Amino acid sequence: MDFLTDPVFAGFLAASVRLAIPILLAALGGIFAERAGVLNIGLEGQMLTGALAGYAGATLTQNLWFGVIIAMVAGAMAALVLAYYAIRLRANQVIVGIALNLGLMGATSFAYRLLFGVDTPRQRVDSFQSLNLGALADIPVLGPLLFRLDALSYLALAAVFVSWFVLARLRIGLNLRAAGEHPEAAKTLGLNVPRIRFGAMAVAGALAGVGGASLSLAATGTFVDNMTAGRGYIALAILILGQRHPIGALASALLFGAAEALQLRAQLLPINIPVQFLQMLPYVLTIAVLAGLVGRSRAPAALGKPLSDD
Amino acid sequence: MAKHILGQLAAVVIAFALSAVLILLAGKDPLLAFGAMAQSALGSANGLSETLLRMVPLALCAIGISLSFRAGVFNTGAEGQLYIGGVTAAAIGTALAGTDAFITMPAMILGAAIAGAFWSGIAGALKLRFGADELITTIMLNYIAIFFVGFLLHGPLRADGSALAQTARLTAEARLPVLVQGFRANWGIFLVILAALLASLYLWRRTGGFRLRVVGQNPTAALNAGMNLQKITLGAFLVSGALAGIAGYTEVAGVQRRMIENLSPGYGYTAIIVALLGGTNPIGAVIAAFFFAALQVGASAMESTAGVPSSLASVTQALVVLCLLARNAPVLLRNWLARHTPKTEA
Amino acid sequence: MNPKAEVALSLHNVTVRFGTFTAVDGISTTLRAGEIRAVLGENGAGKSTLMRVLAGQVTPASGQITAFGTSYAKLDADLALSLGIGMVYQHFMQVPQFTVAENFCLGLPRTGGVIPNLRRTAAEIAALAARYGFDIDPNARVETLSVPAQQRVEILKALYRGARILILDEPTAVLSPDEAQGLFAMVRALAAEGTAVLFISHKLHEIMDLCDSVTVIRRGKLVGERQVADTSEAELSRLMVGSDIPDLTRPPTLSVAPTPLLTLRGLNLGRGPLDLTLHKGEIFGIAGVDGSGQIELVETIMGLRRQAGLAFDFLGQDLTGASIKTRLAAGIAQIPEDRHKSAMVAEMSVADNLVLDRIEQPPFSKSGWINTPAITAEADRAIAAFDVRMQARSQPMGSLSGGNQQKVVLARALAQAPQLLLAVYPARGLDLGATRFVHQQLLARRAAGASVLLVSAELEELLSLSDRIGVMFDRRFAGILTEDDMTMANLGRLMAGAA
Amino acid sequence: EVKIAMILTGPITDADWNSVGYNGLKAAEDALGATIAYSENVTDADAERILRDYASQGYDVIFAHSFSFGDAALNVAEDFPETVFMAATAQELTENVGTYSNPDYQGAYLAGMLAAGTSKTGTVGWVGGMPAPNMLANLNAYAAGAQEQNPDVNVLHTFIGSWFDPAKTKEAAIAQTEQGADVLSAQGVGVIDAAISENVWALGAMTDQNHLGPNVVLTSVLWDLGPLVTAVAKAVEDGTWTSQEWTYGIPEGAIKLADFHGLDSNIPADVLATVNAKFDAIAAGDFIVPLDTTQH
Ligand SMILES: Nc1ncnc2c1ncn2[C@@H]1O[C@H](COP(=O)(O)OP(=O)(O)OP(=O)(O)O)[C@@H](O)[C@H]1O
Ligand SMILES: Nc1ncnc2c1ncn2[C@@H]1O[C@H](COP(=O)(O)OP(=O)(O)OP(=O)(O)O)[C@@H](O)[C@H]1O
Ligand SMILES: [Mg+2]
Ligand SMILES: [Mg+2]
Repeated sequence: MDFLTDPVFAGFLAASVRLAIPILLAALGGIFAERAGVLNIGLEGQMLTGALAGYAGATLTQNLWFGVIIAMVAGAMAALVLAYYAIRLRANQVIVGIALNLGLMGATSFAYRLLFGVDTPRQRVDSFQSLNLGALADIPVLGPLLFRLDALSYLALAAVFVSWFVLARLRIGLNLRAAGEHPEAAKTLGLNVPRIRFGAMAVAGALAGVGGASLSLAATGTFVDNMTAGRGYIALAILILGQRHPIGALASALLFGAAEALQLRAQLLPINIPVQFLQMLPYVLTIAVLAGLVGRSRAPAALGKPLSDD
Repeated sequence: MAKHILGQLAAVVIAFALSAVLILLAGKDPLLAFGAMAQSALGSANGLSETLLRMVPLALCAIGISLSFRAGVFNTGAEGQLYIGGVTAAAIGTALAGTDAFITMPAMILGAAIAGAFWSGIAGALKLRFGADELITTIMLNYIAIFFVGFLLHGPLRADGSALAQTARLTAEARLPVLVQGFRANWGIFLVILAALLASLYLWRRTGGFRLRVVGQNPTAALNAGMNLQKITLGAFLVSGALAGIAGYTEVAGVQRRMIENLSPGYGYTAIIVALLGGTNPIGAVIAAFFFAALQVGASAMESTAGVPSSLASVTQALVVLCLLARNAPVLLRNWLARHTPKTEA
Repeated sequence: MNPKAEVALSLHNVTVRFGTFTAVDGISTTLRAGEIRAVLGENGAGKSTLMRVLAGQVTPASGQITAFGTSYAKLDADLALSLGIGMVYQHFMQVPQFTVAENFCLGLPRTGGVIPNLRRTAAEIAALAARYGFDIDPNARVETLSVPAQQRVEILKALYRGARILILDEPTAVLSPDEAQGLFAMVRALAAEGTAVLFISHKLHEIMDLCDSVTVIRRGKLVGERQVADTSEAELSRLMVGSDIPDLTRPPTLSVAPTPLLTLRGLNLGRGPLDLTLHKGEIFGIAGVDGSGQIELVETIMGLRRQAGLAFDFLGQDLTGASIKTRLAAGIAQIPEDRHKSAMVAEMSVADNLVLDRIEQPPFSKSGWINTPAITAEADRAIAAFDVRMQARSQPMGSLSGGNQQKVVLARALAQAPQLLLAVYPARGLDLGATRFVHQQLLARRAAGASVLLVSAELEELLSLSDRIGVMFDRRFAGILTEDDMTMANLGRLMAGAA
Repeated sequence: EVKIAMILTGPITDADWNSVGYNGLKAAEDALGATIAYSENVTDADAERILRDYASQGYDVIFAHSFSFGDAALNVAEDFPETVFMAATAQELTENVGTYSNPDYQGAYLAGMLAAGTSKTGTVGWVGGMPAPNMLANLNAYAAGAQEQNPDVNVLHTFIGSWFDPAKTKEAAIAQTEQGADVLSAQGVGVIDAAISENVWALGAMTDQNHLGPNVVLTSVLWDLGPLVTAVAKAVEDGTWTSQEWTYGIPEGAIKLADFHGLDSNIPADVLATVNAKFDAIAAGDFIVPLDTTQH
């Protein structure tokens, strides 16, 4: 059991968590949307919006937390556009989501230049650093997994449990799930299904926005065009792998992060495997786990379906 | 019908008006930009040719996606299937270098189709065997395909002496001929027409298409009516994969003339929008693909001619789609006004 | 009922339109507290739509609704609930994945604030259930409950919300007579406490038994209102249809020795063996309380459910491992329990739905090419023969009224003159005329030498149609009754599990 | 007055390959008063069309600023014999297609020397996007330079598998520090962030990246495309342009090491001296940095 205390192994664990956090946050957002019945293909765009807004907010105010708040607001607004299309205009949620992702990729790049110019060198904000928790960080396994994170990551982990609590225990969670499973029944009981879905989407966008901000404010401290690099789509897969359950999403995101952390380390070993096969690892593993362990997962009955008339 | 088209037109106009505001914000001239857009996408022989060229992979993927969506299969893996089809076509094309085009071309098409179908079939088999959600598996398979193609191009399939990760250039027999000398549009367009016609006939005139639609809309009813769900579902995966694979072929044989690492700028994903805009109808998919291709070709001309940043080109594309999708908005507005204006009763 | 009782509800000229179609046409009526009012009408007459107006689910084009003295041009769900109007829908409005208690909490602030108090709610549900003699586990997930249990949950939910006007849309369609009697007892108790009840049913005897008064609707219009004491079943059916409905005549059993059509050996639905032989020219009824294995039996015969060690002989053919397609081709047809789930494609046209299982056969297709004229012709034939009420044959199946959907399913099942018809609740939700029609069709199959396996919750239906009745209990036959011992009493005894 | 166009694979704000191209274009604009235009985020599928577009608009010289645009430039050049095309590392040259190399590997050699000389652990790192020829040339030169400085040096390298993914790039770099790397070559956004969080040294690339990590970025390998773009455009204007491989590396003043911003005190003086000597040798043509694009 020596490896448990090995610093390389500890580093691998810590990296797994760091790589998981942005995807986890977006996946949590996706869970809120989907449990309420809205297919949020727009996570990628919402993340990217959050990444830019977080960076801009933090740069302009020199306050990281202000950046996080701006990222949440911006992500939520991006999600509400999708929500409006899905709920009021009854548009196909898949097209709207993909189109919004395309548009937001352009819009964030354009907005960055409006705000910061093309010719000025890219500025870096002092990003969230891992908190110093002293001896806790040196506990084998748990230390690297839990006690070497930055503040935003703790927020993300807290969000997992808060999400679970909200969805499973609170009245709004109950209402939200009813809107996703049986909106007609919810309606006959006097629930305002459109309002619930708008609310869920706002939360979804806010979480995805923080996920994006974790890229620009924790992972790097800067904004680069399209810096989410497809994590919003990966989050869609992760949330299904996690059976649309916050804890499940945590486990799935950690699995994906661990595979990524592993392949980045495997590349440094003197082994003769083509690098592309190492880079495939997280994706192959996700499929393998889905097929081998998770299997069929049931989507909310009304997922992606527009509400019936009147 | 006329009203419908008028509505669509109005949507496009609104989208451009919104883009114009952004273009002004970027300090550029919207009229110049839109002029360049129209000119370069449709207003010249070369523009039309470029639009047709770009339409081919979009349409082929979108026809396949339409069929799979109709069968209730949410195949988002056209991108990866396209890469696998493309690399297979290139491998066959270079292996058969010097062979007669009558042999090379069908061999490449068939090879690309089978390879694409195989790649898609993996997701199909995982769904049928393990119930693995194809939304996950196809997205993951896209990444895997691109890494795998990267491996092939860096390793076994790399052209001798090439510094770049790419196959050797295809010889003339292995290429897809152009329609008109001097323009890039090629015979791929015939493949599109053929695929759209066959797919339409299949969907609406063949019993197989009937069953496919039933399975897509109510699998339990299909089961009770004696239909073989597994076969039909797997068939939808295979056909859509084959079409995406052929799209890879047209890119390799008609555009790049070899397999390269970045074969597709996201055709497989854009094709999802195209398929849905086309109402998951094969003919509709072709029309939507033409429209989208024109939009993309035109949008990049805004940059080269009027200096509009490429980021705004994607925003413009998205705005057009979003405005088209907002066709319920006028009704909503009218209802809202009706609710919020006090009734004056006699 | 007290004729002097306060007026709970009155409708004035209520009209509902769907596009150009008028579903409810100027209906006015008055309902008093404690009154049990039947609403009667053919399939598609507009009953459900009118009720949905009261529940705030449909906005009327014109008219006025007065509830407990206040008038409204329209109601919304919240308002209806707060006025004490509770509706039990034909399709239950419960979230299947939720527990009973969670379903009760939805939209009800009384059950606790931010965090609903599920324990307290469950206790209250249990108390309420006890008061009406219901057996309900408040912590059970709704999807695990039987249909009658779900219905009890629905009614209880309305009461829990303090319904003073209770709307029951075809509640007995899914209940056995015993269960229906239980329901009636409860409804009477509620009425005695002053609750006004609107009761929709296609079964006249129930109306005569339970209700004080009847409102009859035909094609959206009110065609008559009667006190039950002053009317007869015959008059009501005349009012409803506009003419008399012919009586059902069941030809006597053939006297020749029975020849087996289907023999199942080694059948076991998980609770021990049950052998079954169906004969040519007989209607074999299956009785039993809901969930006694009827559906599993039918699914096994249809090939939807596989069982090891089963020998399946159909007209000398071994169909043991045969696919559903082969069984259909061999002459087995079914009317499934849940038409929405198993028998129809809501988005496709009625014509397409009519040939769903025959699309591969001539004349509907030739070498794989669909023959649209042949399908159209078949649709026209079936629509006329089965009196399907609809606007156009290209209409999506999902937009037909429930009764008419059932007719389409029936038409399809009978189209190929099946040798064996598995009819599960074939008349569920059908109006009087349509029910009579279905029964005649079943008898016609019998007369043609085919066999019908009739699963029904209605003992009268079973008794009047069947040659033999197998009574199921706990996934086995508790007994098989023949002509001589086919009595209500015997049925009831066996259904309760007595040997 | 000469008209210059350029097509780029990514955004001009990447502070990397595309910024270099854009800055070069701007420099030529300033120096020659030229008209310039550019297209960003051009994919391989679009390159040919956009090149054709610029050619038909009458641009005199068009830069295809990606190693993957060679085919497209060759195809379009056939139809526009009057237009000059400059393809970054084209496979072949024609009448009107010239090529220019990406000589930052020369600077990478120096970076390798600096890294190995500064490293206390004897392990240095390098993180890049995709194993493309220019990246491999950079990596191999970096390794060679490191080895010259310290024959026992351990050079770690990671490809993240895409061109832009800052978060993943950062994690790749952190993984290297866990293996002992204490000087990292930053061939992508994210490496410097890793250097900050792990408190190791970083060497910037393409532009002076010190402002991204004032305490950790020792220096950067600068690539100034301005002289090349200007010279090419001037030659086209004057009619003296010839099809050839245009190489503007250290000897031509296009590749430099950036200012150390006061961090040179952390580099052993002898190392600094050796590196400076090597720079002079390369500039004088006495030392040719080996160009190796193979993947090991
Ligand atoms: N939302 C709707 N849009 C269009 N037509 C509708 C709608 N709802 C009901 N209808 C039509 O209105 C008519 C009345 O339907 P309704 O369900 O009220 O009949 P019903 O009397 O309840 O019939 P059943 O006995 O079959 O339940 C039918 O023709 C039905 O198709
Ligand atoms: N969009 C629509 N267009 C036309 N008719 C519709 C539409 N939506 C619903 N309907 C009809 O509205 C009616 C109201 O449905 P309700 O829940 O009362 O069921 P029902 O028709 O009585 O069916 P069942 O007998 O299966 O319970 C149905 O007839 C349904 O077919
Ligand atoms: Mg009804
Ligand atoms: Mg009905």
